[in-house]
Parts: sequence; C-alpha cells; structure tokens
Amino acid sequence: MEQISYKLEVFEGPMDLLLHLISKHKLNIYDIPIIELVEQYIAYVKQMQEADMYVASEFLEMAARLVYIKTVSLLPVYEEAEDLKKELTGELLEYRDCQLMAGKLAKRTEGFDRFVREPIQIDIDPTYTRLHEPTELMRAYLNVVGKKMRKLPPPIEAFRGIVATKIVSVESKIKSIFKKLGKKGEKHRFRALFADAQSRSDLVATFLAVLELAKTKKLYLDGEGDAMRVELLAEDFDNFSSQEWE
Amino acid sequence: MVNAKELQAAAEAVLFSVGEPIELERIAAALEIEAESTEQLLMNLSASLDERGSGICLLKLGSKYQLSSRAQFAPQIRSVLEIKRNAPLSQAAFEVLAVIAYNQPVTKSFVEQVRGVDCSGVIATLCQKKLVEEKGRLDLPGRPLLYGTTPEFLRCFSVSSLEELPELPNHDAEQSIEATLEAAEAEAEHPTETQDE
Amino acid sequence: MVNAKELQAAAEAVLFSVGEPIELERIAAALEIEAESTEQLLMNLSASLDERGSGICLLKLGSKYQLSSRAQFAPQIRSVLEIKRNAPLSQAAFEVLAVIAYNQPVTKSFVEQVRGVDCSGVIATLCQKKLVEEKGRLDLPGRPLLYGTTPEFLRCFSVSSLEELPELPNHDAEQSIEATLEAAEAEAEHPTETQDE
Repeated sequence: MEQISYKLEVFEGPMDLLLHLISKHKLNIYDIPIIELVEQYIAYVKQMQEADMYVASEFLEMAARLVYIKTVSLLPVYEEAEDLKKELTGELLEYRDCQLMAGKLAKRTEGFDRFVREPIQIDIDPTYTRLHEPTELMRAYLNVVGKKMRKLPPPIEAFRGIVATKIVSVESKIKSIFKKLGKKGEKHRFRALFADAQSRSDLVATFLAVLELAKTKKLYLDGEGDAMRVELLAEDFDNFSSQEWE
Repeated sequence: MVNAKELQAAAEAVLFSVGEPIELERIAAALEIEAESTEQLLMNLSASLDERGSGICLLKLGSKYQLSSRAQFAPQIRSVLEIKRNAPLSQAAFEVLAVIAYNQPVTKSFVEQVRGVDCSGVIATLCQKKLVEEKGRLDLPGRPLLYGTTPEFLRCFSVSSLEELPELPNHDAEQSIEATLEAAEAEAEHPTETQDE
Repeated sequence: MVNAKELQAAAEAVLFSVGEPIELERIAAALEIEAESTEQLLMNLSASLDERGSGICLLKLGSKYQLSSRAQFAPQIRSVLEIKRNAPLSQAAFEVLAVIAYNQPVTKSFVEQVRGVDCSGVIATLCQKKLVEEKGRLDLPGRPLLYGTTPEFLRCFSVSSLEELPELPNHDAEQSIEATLEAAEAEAEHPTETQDE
C-alpha cells in the first residue's frame, strides 16, 4: 500500500473518513470491495495513533464493524455479508447527502452578516397571568419522565437516545477470555465464550479477540460447530495493545 | 465606500445594530471618515427619518447618538410586548415547571438531568414570569441554587396549596399516562370532598 | 390611527422595539387592523426601506417578520461591536444543521446515526445560537427530545421558508457516484482552522 506521507487530514468521524477513502481510491460505493476498504481504513487509524492523535471510540467501533463484515464475507455462505455491506452503503449515501447539504449551507452564510437588535427594555410587568388546569402540569411531568415513575432522575445513560450503542473494546475481551479459560491446557466450549455477550458489538469484539489470540498462538481451537473446543496455550495475559488486533 | 447616501445607510445600520447610545467618534472610526463629516451625516439621517415619517428617529444624548422608536407609538409597542410576555408557556417551559413543582426545592442540574438538556434559559424565563423563584442553596460543594414555585404559580393553576396538585401515579402501578390523566381530570370535574393528605 | 403612512410607521416602530422575529398576527393585533392589511403594510414598509436606500431592511421568516441591518454594512458593524470576522460555524455544526433542517423534527440519536459521531455538544451550541430549538418529544421509550430549526436559522441562511433551501440530491438521477462524491468533497473542503464551538 502506498505510504501516506502528507499531513494527516482531520475527519469529522468514521463516515467522513470512509467517504474520503472511497472517493480517493475510486471504490464502488454500491459494491464496496470490503477487504480493500478495511486495509485502507485501518492503515489510516493506525497512522492517527502513531501521530498521537486522539482516536475517538467511534473510529474503533467502525473498524470492528468493517472487520466483522470482512470476516463474514470470507465464509462460504455470504448473504449476511451482502446485507451488511448494503446497510453500510445506505449509511454512506445518507451521510454523503448530509455533507453535500452542509457544504451548500456553508456557502450561503450571508445572513450571518445581518445584525439584529435586542428587544428594548420598557417597564412592563413580566408576571405570567394566564390560567392553566393543574392536569396540564401533570401531563407535562409525565411527558418528561414517561410512564414509569421514578423517585430519582434516571441516569443520563437512559436519555442517550434509542439507538445509542455501547462500544466494547477487543482488548477488554482478550482480558475476559483469559479470565474465563483459566489455566493453560484446560478445555472449554468455544460457544461458551459468547454466552454472556450483551450486544452485537460485544459479540464482534469477543470474536476478534479469539482471532487475535489464535493468530499470536496464545489460544488453540479444535473441532467444529458445536463441538469446537478452545484452550489457552499461554499462561498469562500479555500486553495486547489495541493496535495489534488488525 | 464613497457616496454620502451609502455612508448614511452604513451609519443607520451601525446605530440599529448597536442599540445602545454610541459616541460620535466610534461611528466615525467605523465609517473611516472625520467626526465632523459624521456629524453632518447623522443630521441628514435624522432629517430623512423625520421627512419620510419613519417610526424610528435619531436621538442625540450629549455626545452620543441612538436610534429609537418614536414616543407616539409607545401604546402599540407596549401592546406587542405585553402580548409576547403573556404568550402561552412553551412545552419546554411546562416541563421544567412540572419537574420543579413536583420535586421542589431542586437544583438546576436536577432538572437538567431529568430533561436531558440544558435548562438555564427556560429557568431564567420562568423566574422572570414569577412562576419560579430561588429558594436558598444546597449544602453541597459549589453550593448550587435551589428553585421552587411561587404564590403566582399557585394562582396560575388555580390551587391554594401544592397539596392540591394532581397526585402522580403510584411508583409500582402499571397505570398508563392516559388512565392517570383521565382519573385526574374526572377528579377535577367532580371533586370528592377535599381530604387531608 | 387612521392613515396608512402612520400605520406603517407604527409597524416599523413595533418591529424595531421588539427586535426578535414577530408573528404577523401580533403586529396586526397591536395596530388593531386585519392581518391582510398588515401584510400589505409590511410589504410597503419593506419597499420603502429599499427605495430610500436605508441601512435597515425587513425580513420575512416563515410567518414572522424582523428588521435587520443590511449584510453589506457588516464590516462597519463588526468594527463598532469589535467582533472578529471568522467562519460563522464549524463544519460539524453545518452537518448537524443540514441533518436537522432536512429531516425535522429529529432526535439527537438520528443526527448521530447519520454522522456516526456524538453530537451533543454541537446541538447544544446550535440551541444557544438559536439556530435550532426543541420541538417536543418523540413518543418512544426514553421520550427523546425532538429538534427543529428556528426563524433565526432562516435569517442566517437568507431564506424566508424551509422550501427555499437548496434541494436535496436526486438519487434516481443518472449522475455517477464519482461525480457526486467529488462534488461533495469539493463542497465540504475540510476547514483547516476550527473555530470556537
């Protein structure tokens, strides 16, 4: 791959970076060559890390997602990979529209040159004099807190919205695999590693952690399907930096 | 900028945007012309505003200048500002008011935690409207201000005390919002004798 | 108040004093005339401000009206107010505005889904700048707040209604993906300096 020697560009987020790579390398957005894109993407993220730039968790989550799509697309039956790629294409097109419109808005900012006035201060009594039904107040309260009444405000997490996802790092999964598998040579069911996964991101991270450990010969996989067994070849958890899991 | 008409318009725009009375010199500096020419310019502006019967006029206050609405339109201005003051509360304002009313005294951060967004502006407006007021400070690091409702708040909702506000549904009850509201509304229409809480 | 000229002056005085965008109906109520006559009056006011080359102009923002200085005098006004000229918004802010403007009302999570990054800070800034405001809540678990654009947004982007915003790209069009991407890249031009957010 060509060396990127120019000053690292700053991107608004993983979508911005992906669009840039697709455009730069003339990739087909409607049929993304996933292996190429993963390589380009991870190469860029690595450079960000080497340049000591702050890498937002969103970039890492996208890396995990791309690697997952790549992994799935290597399987003999790859309908899922096609679906995942289509999903990504849709999101990229949507974000491309967003950038396009943002650019158009940025070009018509003449209105920011028009100045307006503060309201004049005249002596009027600002006291509110309308009347309302007490039930309007309760309706407003229930509207904020929802059907389930709470004594205390719920944690901020509860208000983060409906599609917020929790990001699981591969590194943390490597640690938890070591913990789960216990001593060197002890055999465990492969599937058991995924038993307590909480989300898709969790599953992906666990899977990537297994691949990483197998690649670096810390872990041995045997058998297939439900019969697959897994055991540790190493005694301790070495330092796996998050940069190594490509 | 060369011609006098454009300079006059620039002076008008500057006076309009600044709002407050402003020194002749500052206008002159912004227009990059002499103070004397600026004075002449402002006299012309004033004359032209008068001539065309504008609702705005130029005031000279000592060495400062300010655009102002003409005194004769004070009733209309007052009427608009009064209508504006009494515009119905926004949904955001209602929500903040409800959170304060049912949990008082509360800090701003409590309200913000419940609503999930910054509420400084809304709380300030409610204070101005005298529906909410400061109620001391919380004995915690930073000593945050506490807010509670006012007597005007009680009048606004036609209740004589906070106890008369509709009761919130039971914490464990699986009752829907609609059912709770219906019950509260029915209660309001046919009050069973007032009982002590 | 009888004659049209005086009514026009009163409308001008009201718009001047209120400062903020104001509903046609509220002006009509203050002048005690019909909304239709008020609209005609405001058109005349706008024309007469243009005609005499005033530094002030009348803007129509949705169903609201507001007086503002003319854009060409921005340098003089900035000089007096001592404001530096920098890019009005960051690229992130333009992107968030675009998503909100074309999909409103929307939740924060929708915006974050499109952009792939957290947007809380940017949305808070846009609310502070009054370009975006709360528009109720979505009836879903967590009751997320909805956001939409304001009359100030219309003023800043020089349109009098949302329909006048640039059209979204047509996906059925035969434009090649490369061409569209290049256009997007060119439009976006990652700004080198970030400004205060």
